[in-house]
Amino acid sequence: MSDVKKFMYLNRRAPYGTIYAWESLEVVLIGAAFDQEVSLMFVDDGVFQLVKGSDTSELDMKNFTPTYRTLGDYGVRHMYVDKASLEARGLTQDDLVEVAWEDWETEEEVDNIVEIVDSEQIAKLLAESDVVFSF
Amino acid sequence: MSDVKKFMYLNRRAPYGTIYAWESLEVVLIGAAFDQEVSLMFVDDGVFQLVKGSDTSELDMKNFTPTYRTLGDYGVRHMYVDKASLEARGLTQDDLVEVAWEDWETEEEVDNIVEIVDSEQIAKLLAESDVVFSF
Amino acid sequence: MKLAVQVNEGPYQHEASDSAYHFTKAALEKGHEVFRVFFYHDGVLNGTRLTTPPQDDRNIVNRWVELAEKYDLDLVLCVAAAQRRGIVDEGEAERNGKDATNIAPKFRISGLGQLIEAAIQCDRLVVFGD
Amino acid sequence: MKLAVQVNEGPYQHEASDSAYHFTKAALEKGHEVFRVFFYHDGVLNGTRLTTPPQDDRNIVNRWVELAEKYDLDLVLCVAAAQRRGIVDEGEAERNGKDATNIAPKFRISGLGQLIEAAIQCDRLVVFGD
Amino acid sequence: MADLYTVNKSPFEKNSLEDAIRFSTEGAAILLIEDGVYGAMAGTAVSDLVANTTGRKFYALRPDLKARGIAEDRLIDGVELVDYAGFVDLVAECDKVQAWL
Amino acid sequence: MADLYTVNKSPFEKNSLEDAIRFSTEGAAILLIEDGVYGAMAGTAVSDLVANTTGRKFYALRPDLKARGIAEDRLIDGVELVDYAGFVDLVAECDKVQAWL
Repeated sequence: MSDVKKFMYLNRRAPYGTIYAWESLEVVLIGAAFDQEVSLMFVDDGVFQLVKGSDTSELDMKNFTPTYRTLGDYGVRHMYVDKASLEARGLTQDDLVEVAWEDWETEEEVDNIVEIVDSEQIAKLLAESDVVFSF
Repeated sequence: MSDVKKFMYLNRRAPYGTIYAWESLEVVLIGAAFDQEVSLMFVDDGVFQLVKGSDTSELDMKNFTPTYRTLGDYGVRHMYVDKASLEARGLTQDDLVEVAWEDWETEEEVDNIVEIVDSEQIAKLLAESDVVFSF
Repeated sequence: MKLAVQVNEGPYQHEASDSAYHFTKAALEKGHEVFRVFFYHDGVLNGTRLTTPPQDDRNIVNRWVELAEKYDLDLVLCVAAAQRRGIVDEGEAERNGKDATNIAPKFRISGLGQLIEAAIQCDRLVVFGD
Repeated sequence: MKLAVQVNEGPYQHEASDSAYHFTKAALEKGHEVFRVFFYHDGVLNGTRLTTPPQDDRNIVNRWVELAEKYDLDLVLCVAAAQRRGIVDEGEAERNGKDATNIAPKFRISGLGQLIEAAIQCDRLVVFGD
Repeated sequence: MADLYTVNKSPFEKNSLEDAIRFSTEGAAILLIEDGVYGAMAGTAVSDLVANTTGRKFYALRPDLKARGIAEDRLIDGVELVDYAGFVDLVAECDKVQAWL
Repeated sequence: MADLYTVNKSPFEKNSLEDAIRFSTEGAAILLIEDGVYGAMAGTAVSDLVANTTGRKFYALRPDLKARGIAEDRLIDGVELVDYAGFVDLVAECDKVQAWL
């Protein structure tokens, strides 16, 4: 096993109704210090976590939706969204936040690392990971 | 409003996986002291609460399934089971506990107050209740 | 109108606790009577004074306490649920040999009969849960 | 084999806490190493010494404590989750101005980095949750 | 008015909305709160639950919709938005409240 | 062996079993625990999920089945029962564990 592990964060719940989305995001933020290869997967109601335009002022809750946009700065290299889950919810990529990524050493840049994938790709990505965190 | 209210306990969750089934049963037991007209409704995975033959010894958990059998003594007059939920789970009345009931004053007896009802009856029973407790 | 509110989930973990708070506050502001807020299941965790939520987030426990102070609300934690989950007042600490308490001010621990009584006394019972 | 276990739910409310315990115990009895049990979300509620469960039921907190004593287990409560939910040790009490602690023996409060570290160090991470 | 049915679960995750409709009576009010507000979105795989149900009035809690970034033009026609004060009014007007969790 | 997928939700309440199957790879082991064990019952509306899936091996945790009163003769053919020690063995044998909650 190499020194760098492939971490996959599996998100399947809607935001705000429960704390799982936010507390799993906290793990990703903290995990940035550990230099692993980090990907996030959004399936089922988890795709709602990436919907932009959130305004929690009337609920008096912390709005963590903008935090997703910064994940590129926290070493997250891939954010995958299940195509079937997205379509069932009447959503398209336009409804989701964009997350830019830049490698400071190579100056490689990616405008948006949020990528829509199908079931087969998801199964493969999960299988190829070294650790799957489920929330 | 009369002095006696019609209480309906609405149970929709499987037992043991979460505590809702047991803690809602605790409310029914305590509520017996208040002389209201009490009915229980089992819908969705709630019908699993009444499945007999439970053995929790290997989980080292309290086995509360036998408690349902005693509910007649706690003033529960009706226990309704959703027909559609039961059938979807491959269950029949034979799989469920039996709950006897006796009126000490009139000596009226019922062998089993567990009754299978359809959607229309359930809607009507819920609508006719004065208070619905949801767990 | 006389209302009873039941809260089945703990703070932060599930929005039910927020919804119950906002609903209760709105009802009081409209002049309705809230006879009792009954905390059951993990809902009893709303009544601990030991929480320290992040600075940039709401303080759910304190919100309840302030609402209770303003409107003289009756906030009741179910004793059986509280015992399972480690919410303790002085009486409970003494009875069960615990060396500390963690109940927040304005909350009290009592039996499930308080829920039944509220359901009998009130015009409406509104349940918030998972 | 070196194992990490993550527990996301509180005791009694959800069976995840039971499953995690039985799994951890079975792994230890088979001679596997359990590097760490990390409690997150409501899972931190497994680490309060103030619970008094009914006499005829299991004592989930004590079970963890006894397992930790027997096998020198590392039981870690996430600090952020613990602060939100009111689980406090002496250091936390001092830092946040709390007048009591409720953490059970053998548990310690630490950061999320402990979960990441466990995931890196161990051959398997096994997650129990809702 | 008949009963008020509250639904707080995403209709993609649990059948609470389906149940609330199935077990409701003519004239009922069904209020979507928390993750339940996803049931008010048009153009989803479960929109028909609300869109094709007649004889029931549907409401959704605006603060919960806003928190989830669901704009009003994404909602099913006829769903009425309320805030917490409106929630209280619905409770006051109904015969009783049934929570479908 | 490939990955071990644990499923702890009733297949009547949530789609976790369906997902675990959909996202699993050939040769995977799928272990039903807690309320997930209802997915191992034959003759239900969702039995086909397990019964019609090939190339995967299904396990169910016996202590959870017993707690729920599900006798062994009610199970789908081919589902293998394990206790917690067997659960540990599955974890040791697999490449990694994916929890489908």
